[in-house]
Amino acid sequence: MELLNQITQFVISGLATGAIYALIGLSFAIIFNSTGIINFAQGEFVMLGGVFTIFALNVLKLPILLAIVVAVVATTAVGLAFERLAIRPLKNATPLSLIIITIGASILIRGVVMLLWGKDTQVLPPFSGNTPLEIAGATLLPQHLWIFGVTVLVIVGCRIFFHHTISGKAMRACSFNRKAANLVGISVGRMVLLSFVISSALGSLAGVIIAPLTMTAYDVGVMLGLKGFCAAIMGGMGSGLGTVLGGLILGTLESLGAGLISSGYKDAIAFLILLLILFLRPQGLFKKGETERV
Amino acid sequence: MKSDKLKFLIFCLVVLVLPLPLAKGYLTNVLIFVGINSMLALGLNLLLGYAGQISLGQAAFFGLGAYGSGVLTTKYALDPWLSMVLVALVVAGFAFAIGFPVLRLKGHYLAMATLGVGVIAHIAFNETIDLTGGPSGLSGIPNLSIAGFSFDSDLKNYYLVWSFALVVILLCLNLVNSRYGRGLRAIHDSEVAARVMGVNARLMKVQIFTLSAFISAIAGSLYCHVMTFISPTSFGFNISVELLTMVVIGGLGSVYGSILGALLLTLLPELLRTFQDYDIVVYGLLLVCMTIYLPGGMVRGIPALVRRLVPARSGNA
Amino acid sequence: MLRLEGIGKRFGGLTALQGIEFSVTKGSITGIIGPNGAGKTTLFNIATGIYPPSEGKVLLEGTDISQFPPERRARLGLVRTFQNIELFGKMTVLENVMVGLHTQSSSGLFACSFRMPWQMSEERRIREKALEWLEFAGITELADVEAGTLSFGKGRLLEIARAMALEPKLLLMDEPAAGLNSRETAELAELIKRIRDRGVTVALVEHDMDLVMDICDALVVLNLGTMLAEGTPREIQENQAVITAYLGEE
Amino acid sequence: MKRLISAALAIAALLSFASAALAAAPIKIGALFAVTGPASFLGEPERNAAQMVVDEINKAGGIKGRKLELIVYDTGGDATKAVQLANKLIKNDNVVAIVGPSTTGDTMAVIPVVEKAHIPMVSCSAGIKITEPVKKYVFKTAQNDTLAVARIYEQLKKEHKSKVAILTVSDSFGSSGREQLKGQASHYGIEIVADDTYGPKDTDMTAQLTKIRGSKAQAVICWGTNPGPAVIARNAKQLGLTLPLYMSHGVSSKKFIDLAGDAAEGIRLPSGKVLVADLLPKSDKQKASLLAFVKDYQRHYRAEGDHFGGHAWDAVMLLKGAIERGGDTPDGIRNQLEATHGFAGIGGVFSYSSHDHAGLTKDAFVLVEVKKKDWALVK
Repeated sequence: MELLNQITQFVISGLATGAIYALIGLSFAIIFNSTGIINFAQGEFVMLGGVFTIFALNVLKLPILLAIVVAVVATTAVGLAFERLAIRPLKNATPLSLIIITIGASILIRGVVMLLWGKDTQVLPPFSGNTPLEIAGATLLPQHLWIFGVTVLVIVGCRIFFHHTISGKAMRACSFNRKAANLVGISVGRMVLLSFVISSALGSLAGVIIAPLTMTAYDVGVMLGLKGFCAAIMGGMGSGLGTVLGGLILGTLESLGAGLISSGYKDAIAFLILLLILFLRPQGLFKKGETERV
Repeated sequence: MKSDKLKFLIFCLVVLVLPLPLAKGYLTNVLIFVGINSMLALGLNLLLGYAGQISLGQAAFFGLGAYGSGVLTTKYALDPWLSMVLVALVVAGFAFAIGFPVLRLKGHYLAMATLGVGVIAHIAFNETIDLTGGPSGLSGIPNLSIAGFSFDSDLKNYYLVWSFALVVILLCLNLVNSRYGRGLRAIHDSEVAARVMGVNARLMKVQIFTLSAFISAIAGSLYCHVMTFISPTSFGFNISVELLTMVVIGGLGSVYGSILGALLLTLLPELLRTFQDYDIVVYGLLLVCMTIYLPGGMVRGIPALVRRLVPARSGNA
Repeated sequence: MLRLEGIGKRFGGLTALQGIEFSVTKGSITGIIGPNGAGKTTLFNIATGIYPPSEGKVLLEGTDISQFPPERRARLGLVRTFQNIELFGKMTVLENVMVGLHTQSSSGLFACSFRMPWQMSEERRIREKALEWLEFAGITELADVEAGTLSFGKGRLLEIARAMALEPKLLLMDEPAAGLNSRETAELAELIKRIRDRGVTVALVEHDMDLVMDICDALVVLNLGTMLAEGTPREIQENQAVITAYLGEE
Repeated sequence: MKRLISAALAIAALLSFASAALAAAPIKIGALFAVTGPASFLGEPERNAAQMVVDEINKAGGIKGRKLELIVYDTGGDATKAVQLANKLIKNDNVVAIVGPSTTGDTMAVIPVVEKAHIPMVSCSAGIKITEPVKKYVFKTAQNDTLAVARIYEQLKKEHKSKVAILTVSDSFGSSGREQLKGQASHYGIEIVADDTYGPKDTDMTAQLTKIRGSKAQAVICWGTNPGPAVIARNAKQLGLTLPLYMSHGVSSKKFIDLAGDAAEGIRLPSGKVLVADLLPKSDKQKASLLAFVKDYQRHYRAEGDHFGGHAWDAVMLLKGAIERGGDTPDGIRNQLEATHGFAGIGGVFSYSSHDHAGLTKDAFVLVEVKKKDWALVK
């Protein structure tokens, strides 16, 4: 009985952490899907969301809601600048040069934030209190519900955007075939820019809603970005829901691994499973196999 | 052909006399690490610059080499030279085994998989406390010695490390200008065409991955005997990224480029010290700007830049 | 020489090829023609092992090679060129051909890094051979040019020289005349004949009907992933089904 | 290109200025701190405090009329860099002594260098390996983890609690704490019933705490530095964990209370006395030093001086004392450092000897508890 109770708590905690990974994973997938770029600076957008909110709240003394809006807008501006200054000038971009340039940008963003706001960890007050909620013998914080809620909203939003709006369809077209999309009059450059805008906005939103739980500092982006990337890869880098499931599975595995096997090796367990997935199903867990055309 | 040999001889000469003017200065010490980093960068360059396969987990092989030698010589009192060979072979065997599934992946999947290998290795260094000393590190590793002659000063270690590095450089130069090297570059340019030309791409990728791991492990062994202390922070993800940066900044697919990259990045903190806290920003900026403006790296970029500037100037005059 | 038996290929739900069955006779030049989307390039990709067939067999001189990877087929003498020429762009023209001699040489990782004496002499032999093949294709003067900077026509010649360096038994050419002007096409026709005269069997996919009719001994016509007809150029020209499906449109 | 040249010229000019300033021949002390990187929570206050105390000394006329010059390098918490920079300090800058490094890893890496060069070093890191066995030229100011662990175990013994769960961070700070917690348990009759770890960047520790809740533990001891312990405090509150929660001296600063919020209430930890300087009785030998340090730090950096900064403050002050007594040669400084007796600093009252280069007793720590968002002494 005791063990069962524990396992419920592991799973619930894991799902809550997994939802964070899922949200970050989605922002990875959006850029990848319309540009083929893996943005290693994605974690930095998450960090910026939290840091900007705290700045707006504590220094500019804005009310929390306005602070969040300011943070998301500011991060989006950074994302836009990033695309303009680093991605666009890149001629004959190879996957390798893109990986390197986004790694460079992530170091740069981290460094600037460190200089401006210092190295201390900062905390954001929770949106709706700290009283734990009990579910099936396990406990959650109200903030977790915010995370679940926003994740669901984002999935629905993405679905609507990518399947029912012109811009969304155009972005999908770019992901299938850039040349063809260009031929039918879609401006690929605009779509790349748009994808960076959406993805940085999404990343910062994730950063804002998790900051009350995880706290934030200039260097939180690295690990969160890595985990989000894992989630996206597990989900096959594409399908919105796949990435979400990937995130939830990753979170649950980590939590179960830490609780039942060894807390020291929990990240190793997560990465080992990731490797197995890559070896056995490189197309992700939830995608049908495809043959590459030459 | 002749000029290649001459270049290498000149390079050897430079390496030989470089510490003389520096005498007892600390730069000799920095140059030891330039040597180690050169080997690591070269190992990665074979994989990345020649065969076109990315690895974000090189620090794992470096760390395995260092910890392998460190643990064998301190806990089991094995002969350092014997353990160096043993460890390098085991690490190469390990790379060969994981190479087949890992190198079937491409692009960012490959990046992720190699990164995963790096993360797992790093966690293992941290957690196997009885063996590695865990996060507080492993100390008391002996210096290398030959027949009673101990490599216990910076100058001695400099010549030790660089003789290894020069051998590695020579072998790499030979390799890339041969049938094998052409095969690798062919895989890089077009894997499909290479395979249709009868190049066994899968096997060659795994072989070069193995060689790269072997070189990294040797570098790791040297590192642990030079430092006499190792801790997991020296073998983390950031080190893999730093190695990647060396290769890219120096020039992908250029042996001397890797050495230039290693030299630059090892000295960079020295040069950036004037910027104090700003060094991390400068570092990031450099990486971004290099990728945009000098995609061929320093070895190709600087001559091109000079060519562009020189006629422009003579035009003005 | 090459025999295809009941080849079929599906991509997901899409059937690209079905029931393809024909042989390429030793010493001949066989043309494979058909409208766009007929599945000609897919057929080549299956023949050379870029991807496996969903059903059917590929036989080379009686050996079933359906499951062999491309590099193994290349060693058996089955070589191809590509529609959008696939050169090793960052290597020189000479080096490209030297890669073609990969199967004719054997020095491995160790021999190459330690510069064993036999490796050095093999390297010399490779270089000489490669120069011979450049001469064969008439591009000797381009030997030290980076392949990525070549014009389309010269690139095509290089690709052929590189393929010939493997000394293939069977050379598959995917639209060799695409993108060439009429003078270059005429030179190409001569080159292909010279290749046949060296005892290499040739199969080519081509849209240029004049070229096909000029050099081919036998033709296979594909349409929408199935075989439409097979025969000599003359027979095909008179085949009613082919005329309606394909030639009629021209 | 032109800009590059002018930048180079500017740097060259700067360098020549610097060398001109050397003509006044101040006493050069080197410092290695992890100002950036994962251990910057140590390195930054240490650098600040060291710079501050050197400035204060110089303002007061230096040591015997000679100014001190502090040359600070950032190791970034990377052992390789630490070794390079130690070499640079010794061979290029010709320092007579070194303060730091901040982390045990960096210190262990640098030890062979200073031992070979015969340069005294006063490390600011806590690892017990640094001074056990005693190395001729190596001293340290940070309290051994042993002492902090002893403080906690004594309290538990007093309360007749014998079963504890430990939760430590998987970096050098945590693993050193873990080693001590396990090593000393039997001595105090304490049994460790759960032994878990967490990663320095982890954001959720409910899994570990759930496991601990299921164990028979009567108290939880967590060993880590911000922000991990704050997350643990919050997670414990979320899970309704009612066991007494002990933290390490790694979080003994106001920052921890800010981060953990309400969840910090009732948490106990061993701390250097700096945290509760104004609460100390007048008889406390350290009180004067502590108050001076807190006041100076507040004035210089508008921030709360913590005991990490205190390690560097102590290190510089110990060197100052040694130089005053024994001159400015490395060996003279070393010998006088070893002769230090009863120096009341921030971390405690230091008395070095030829068989003890750590110099502190467990009196260096007091047990404090968070009450109403502030620290209170546990009597």
